[in-house]
Amino acid sequence: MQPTGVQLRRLQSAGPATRLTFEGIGLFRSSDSNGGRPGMKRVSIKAIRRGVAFPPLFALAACSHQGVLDTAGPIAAGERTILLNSLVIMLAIVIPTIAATLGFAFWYRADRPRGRYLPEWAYSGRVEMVVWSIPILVILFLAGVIWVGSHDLDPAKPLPAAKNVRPLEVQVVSLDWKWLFIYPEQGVASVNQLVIPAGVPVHFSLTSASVMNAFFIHRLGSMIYTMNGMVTQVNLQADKPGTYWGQSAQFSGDGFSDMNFQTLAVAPAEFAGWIAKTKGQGAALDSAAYAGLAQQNTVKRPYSYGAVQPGLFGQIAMQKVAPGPGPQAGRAAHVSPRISAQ
Amino acid sequence: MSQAATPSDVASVYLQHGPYGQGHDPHGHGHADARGHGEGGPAPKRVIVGYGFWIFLLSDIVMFSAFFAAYAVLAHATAGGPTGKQLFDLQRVAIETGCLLVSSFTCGLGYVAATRRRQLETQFWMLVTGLLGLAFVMLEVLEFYEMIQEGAGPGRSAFLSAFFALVGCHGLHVTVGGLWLGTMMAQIWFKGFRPQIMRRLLCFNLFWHALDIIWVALFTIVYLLGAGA
Amino acid sequence: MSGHDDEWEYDDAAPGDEHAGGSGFSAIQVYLLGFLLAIGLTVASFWIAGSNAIWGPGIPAALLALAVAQMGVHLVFFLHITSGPENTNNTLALAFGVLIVLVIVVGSVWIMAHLNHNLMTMDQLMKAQH
Amino acid sequence: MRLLGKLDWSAIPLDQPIPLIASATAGGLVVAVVIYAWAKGWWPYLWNEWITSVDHKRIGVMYIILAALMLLRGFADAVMMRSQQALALHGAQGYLPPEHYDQVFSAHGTIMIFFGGMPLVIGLMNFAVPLQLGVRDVAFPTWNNVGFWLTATGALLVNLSLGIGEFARTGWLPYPPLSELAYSPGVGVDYYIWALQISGVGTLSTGINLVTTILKMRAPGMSYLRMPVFCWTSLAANLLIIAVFPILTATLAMLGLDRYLGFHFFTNDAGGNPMMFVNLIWAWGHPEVYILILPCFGIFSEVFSTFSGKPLFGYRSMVAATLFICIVSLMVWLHHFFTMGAGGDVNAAFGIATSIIAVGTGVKIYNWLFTMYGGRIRFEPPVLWALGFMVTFVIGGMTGVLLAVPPADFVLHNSLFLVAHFHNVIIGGVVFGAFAGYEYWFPKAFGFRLHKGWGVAAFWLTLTGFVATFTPLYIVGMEGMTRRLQHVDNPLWDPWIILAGLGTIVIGAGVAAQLIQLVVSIRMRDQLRDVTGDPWNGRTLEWVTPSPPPTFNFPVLHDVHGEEAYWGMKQAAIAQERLYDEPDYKPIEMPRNSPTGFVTAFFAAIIGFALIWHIWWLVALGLVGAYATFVVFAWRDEDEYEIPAEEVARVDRARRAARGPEWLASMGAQP
Ligand code: HEA
Ligand code: HEA
Ligand code: CUA
Ligand SMILES: [Cu+2]
Repeated sequence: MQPTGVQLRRLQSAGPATRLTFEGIGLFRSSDSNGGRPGMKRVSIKAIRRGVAFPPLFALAACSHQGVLDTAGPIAAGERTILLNSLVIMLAIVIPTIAATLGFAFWYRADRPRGRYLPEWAYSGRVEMVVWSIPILVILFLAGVIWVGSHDLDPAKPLPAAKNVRPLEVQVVSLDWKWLFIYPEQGVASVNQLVIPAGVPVHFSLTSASVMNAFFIHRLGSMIYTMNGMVTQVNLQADKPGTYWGQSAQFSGDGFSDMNFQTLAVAPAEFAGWIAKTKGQGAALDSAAYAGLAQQNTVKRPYSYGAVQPGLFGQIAMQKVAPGPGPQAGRAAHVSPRISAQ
Repeated sequence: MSQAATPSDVASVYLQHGPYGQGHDPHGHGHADARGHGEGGPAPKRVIVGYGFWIFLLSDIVMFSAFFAAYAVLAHATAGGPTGKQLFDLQRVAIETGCLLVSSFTCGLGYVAATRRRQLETQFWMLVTGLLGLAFVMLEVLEFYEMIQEGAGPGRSAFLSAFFALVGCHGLHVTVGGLWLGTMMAQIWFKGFRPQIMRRLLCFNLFWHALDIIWVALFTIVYLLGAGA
Repeated sequence: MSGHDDEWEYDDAAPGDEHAGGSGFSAIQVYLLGFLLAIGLTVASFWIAGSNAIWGPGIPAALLALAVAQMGVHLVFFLHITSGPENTNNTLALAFGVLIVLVIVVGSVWIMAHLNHNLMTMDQLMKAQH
Repeated sequence: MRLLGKLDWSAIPLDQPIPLIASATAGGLVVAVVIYAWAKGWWPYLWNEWITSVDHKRIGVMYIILAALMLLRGFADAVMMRSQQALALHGAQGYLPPEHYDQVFSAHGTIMIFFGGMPLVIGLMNFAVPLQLGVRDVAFPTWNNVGFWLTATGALLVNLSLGIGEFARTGWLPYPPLSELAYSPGVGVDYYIWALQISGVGTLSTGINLVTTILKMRAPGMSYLRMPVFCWTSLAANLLIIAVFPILTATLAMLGLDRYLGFHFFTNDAGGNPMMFVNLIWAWGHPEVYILILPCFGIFSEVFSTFSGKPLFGYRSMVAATLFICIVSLMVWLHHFFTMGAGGDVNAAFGIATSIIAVGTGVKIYNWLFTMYGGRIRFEPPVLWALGFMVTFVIGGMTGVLLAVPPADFVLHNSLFLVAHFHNVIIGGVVFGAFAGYEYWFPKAFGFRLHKGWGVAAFWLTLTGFVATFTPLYIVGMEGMTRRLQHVDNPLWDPWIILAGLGTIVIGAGVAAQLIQLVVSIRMRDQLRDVTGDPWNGRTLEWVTPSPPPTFNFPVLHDVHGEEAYWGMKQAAIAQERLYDEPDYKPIEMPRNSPTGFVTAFFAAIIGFALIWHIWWLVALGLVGAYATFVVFAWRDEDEYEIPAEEVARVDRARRAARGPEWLASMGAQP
């Protein structure tokens, strides 16, 4: 089941708390059953109409409710502020520039000129000064924003946490073509579904089982690459409970378009409930299970593991277990297998 | 022209001087400055060819710098395999360096002989240059062969990949230089020292010296520092 | 392009052109001098690398200095690059080339050092944290 | 060992109708053209006058023809992508399965940048730079021809992959480990590598050629500060080619060594480091986009000044800004991977360096603005493209600076916002610039103007289509939509995706108008004839010569006495009410045509193809052939021929006749 925007909205309006009592993967099953194809189609046609009816700029504002600008965490909020600040300061000189371009072109057109003809006017020290100063001043300001912002919002920088709240540790492995989330302290894992407590900082350590990917939950902010043999880090936090769309942002092969996941931010108590419910249930993620997971395919329906072999993430990151095998043999070398959806 | 030169100023200069330069008569024109610097019109062909080749060499050195950067980054990525310290034989490197250095010198002597139009002397020095280059390549091939035999081939680790690529790229250049040298010798023999050939010889000379410069960087960074580290 | 192609011009030199005029040395003497200097520098490099004469951590710096010196010798004595006006263009091109090489090598090493530092592998993380 | 390496019948995509039909059509067209030309008896002419030509003007034209063909191919890819996404909404899969769609965007990016954009600007530089410098050819005319044919070989290989085997499915920059053998076992990446290696040699030789030409071969009196700005920007672009194409060569060589000989530069195992590829490829890739844009900045400078009837405002500032951009652009490449985690210091340093480029660009924008100020602007098609550029590029540049702010890039990287940014600067900058140059120099190259009405139509359609296609992409990018998606699963994005698809149709109409313009202009060439050689009341030396210029460009080299060499002469002539006295005509030596380029490219194509398919004996054969070519052509002696003085005089007298007192008076009256 692909988590779509429509569902996101529906989930939120229904109140995440009530739905989340289904807990974990159960949620997906239920939304699957009441969000079948016919229903979806109806809703999305409405969405199209609504979108087309809006004049573009107004729509930009309207749609930002679901976009990067509709932030749901402190990192994303910081990034949004910086983004808008930079945009506004640049617009302040870009719009006049465009206006002047059109204005000059109109004013001095040869067939009906208004301004005086200055055929030899090619230099003016004063104008040159202005011409260099305007961009320099803007960039001076932006440079400050860049310097402070880059350090403040560095993905590896830990988030301030309230007293006696410990950041949650989540280990992320990008596989061909799905996401594995390991909760080392809780001993559970899930595929294509990330459950985190709202209001609690989360520290992600990320690696890749095969090729490069980028881990990105756009309403929480800061994407980061995942790479085999390396561990990147990002610190994020969801302020309020909700369901957030997550995806890979770095192309990784044929199954890339389906490499999405659902992020469920829930109240801390519910998070504990989810852990309790998941723990010990279903399969365990051991070497054999991991080897199966590393095969190239896409996962339509998220699922979880009730137990995780300790240190698995480290072994993947340190290349102690074989990287994802890539396209499988048995076919002519130059024709790669189509993705086999599970 | 000053900043404030207006089109009408320029027009009045043309009224005085006329529009035609003496592009065909570099020494008779009224400009004091040199050809090729703009004032005197196009530079002589020899300068053009030499300069073009010079720029090519610079671009070649940029290419090497990418290999150097890769080597610098991967030098410690031995993946549990042998390190430079275990592999490099400085004595052989010293001999290789000697070959290349002397060949640079003989290449210069050959060029001087050519400017003096001395056929046999030119051929002799070029032959010596070529043989020294050949010796260099043979030593390098031997080194590669031995390393591969020991299981330290380019597939062993990223460090060795970078090493083989960097050193091998230089070796390939020397080999190509050798082929070029042979062709040049034949041309000089059959055609004599005509301007066209002399221009090519100038380029070859530049090429050979540049290879030596790259080798200096190579033996210092790869071998001496590698064997020490 | 123009007819009188190949006379040696004294106002604009091709790289590698001999313009020893004034220095009082013949072309061969210039090569010889360069050769001797290069030999000297090479021997010094190999000697320093293999001996204890220099304080250990200083060796890389010494070797790099010698290498730069030797490249300079090659440029001046073998390639006849000078600071003279006839050589301006050649020297400028060279300077551009050196700039690029430095940007690529230093830039890459700097970037990669930071990446490698920040992207510790797990066992480094273990060491760092515990 | 198999005689044909990896090549067998399964390489032909018999089960995939789209590439099969496309390649069959393209191949059929090529064959048809070849046969048609043969039936008409054109081949001797084509061979003697074009294929083997060392004339920089003809080579320039051939580059532009190649570019136009490849732009059309790239556009076909773009149409496929936009329509696929518009059809693959909420669960639908569209008509392109991922393994095909991935090839389409990879091929689109590769073809557009290397075989559309590059030949376009290189062709224009080749054509115009020697003319503007007032000289007879480039420094190395034969090499120029070699460079063209090597570029064409690269284009051939990429297009061959459509019908034989596959193209890369890795994006236009094949990041490892995805591009390593383990994850891309097919020949796609190999096609990519060898096509670019071969055309890269061609590009590098052009770079060397033009830099040498500009630095060493200018008309007498043309000091650096008297060169037209287009020559300056060309110099900067070609310096960048020399500086960074070798990095591309080295990087692709490393990837090739990994794939062919089991090296471990960028593999997952044995200590390989894929980040090094990302680092090196962008050390080339960022300067590359300025290689594309800088010559176009030069074109806009010429166009604004000519059609405003004024000298370029702030010439020295323009030169300074050009060199500034050239140098700084070499030091910003990390902004393409802010999200790899290099940390605050590195990100901030490169972010600031990147935003500084906006200063140099901004200066240019304002100088163009003040060039218009106080002018008399004639709204010919080149001016329309230039104005369209000013408006769109400023927006694209602004979004670029936004991406240079690392915290903003952390949420916009690899989104369609980024895609919109670079199409905004590339189409609004490079494509518009090249089209302006095309309209501007077309009469010089062929002796007649392009039809104005169709040109205006092409402009407005392309501009409208462009805005309709890419504004929605900014919006969905802000809504978190990433690039390279084969299908789209968020209904929120649907309307925008559909709108973008419709926009592409309008662009298509613009492309059609442009093609119709060419056909109409050729048919109406007698009405559109440019008899004087100076159709726009130009200011630089290319307008001194007749249209089209004779092989030798200038009967006698002009002596340059200031900026805007030709404008000064023209004003002097207007003042005197007659041209100068006839010069003393002398015979001219010109380089002879040479098949070197074509033969070299032939062997390069064979070597490339054989390497892609692991046909080792053919590789060896090709190498031997290439060496033999080298020896044979090095052995030739006669590479120049003489044009007699009478011929020179005849050409120049015709030109002088066309520029009689009447014409001078009309020029004097014009603003
Ligand atoms: C020069 C570069 C260039 C140009 C011109 C274009 C032009 C276009 N591009 Fe492209 N594009 C790229 C470079 C370019 N692109 C790159 C590098 C990528 C990234 C690839 C990757 O992901 O790896 C990309 C990716 C890309 C995508 C993929 C986005 C994604 O990842 O999801 C899309 C999707 O719609 C797209 C669309 C278009 C469209 C609609 C045009 C249209 O504007 C095209 C309009 C057509 C023309 C401008 C040509 C007109 C030709 C003529 C008129 C011929 C006649 C000419 C003469 C007679 C002289 N581009
Ligand atoms: C011709 C091509 C071209 C040009 C000219 C530019 C110009 C610029 N680009 Fe762009 N860029 C690309 C082609 C180009 N780019 C491509 C192809 C990619 C993506 C490749 C890929 O991933 O596949 C890319 C990606 C890209 C990124 C990476 C984003 C990411 O991957 O997440 C960044 C980030 O810094 C960036 C920045 C800039 C900047 C700052 C400029 C500046 O040069 C712009 C300067 C111009 C202006 C600013 C406007 C005019 C100025 C004024 C009116 C003055 C006043 C304004 C200010 C002071 C702000 N570009
Ligand atoms: Cu692993 Cu701490
Ligand atoms: Cu860039």
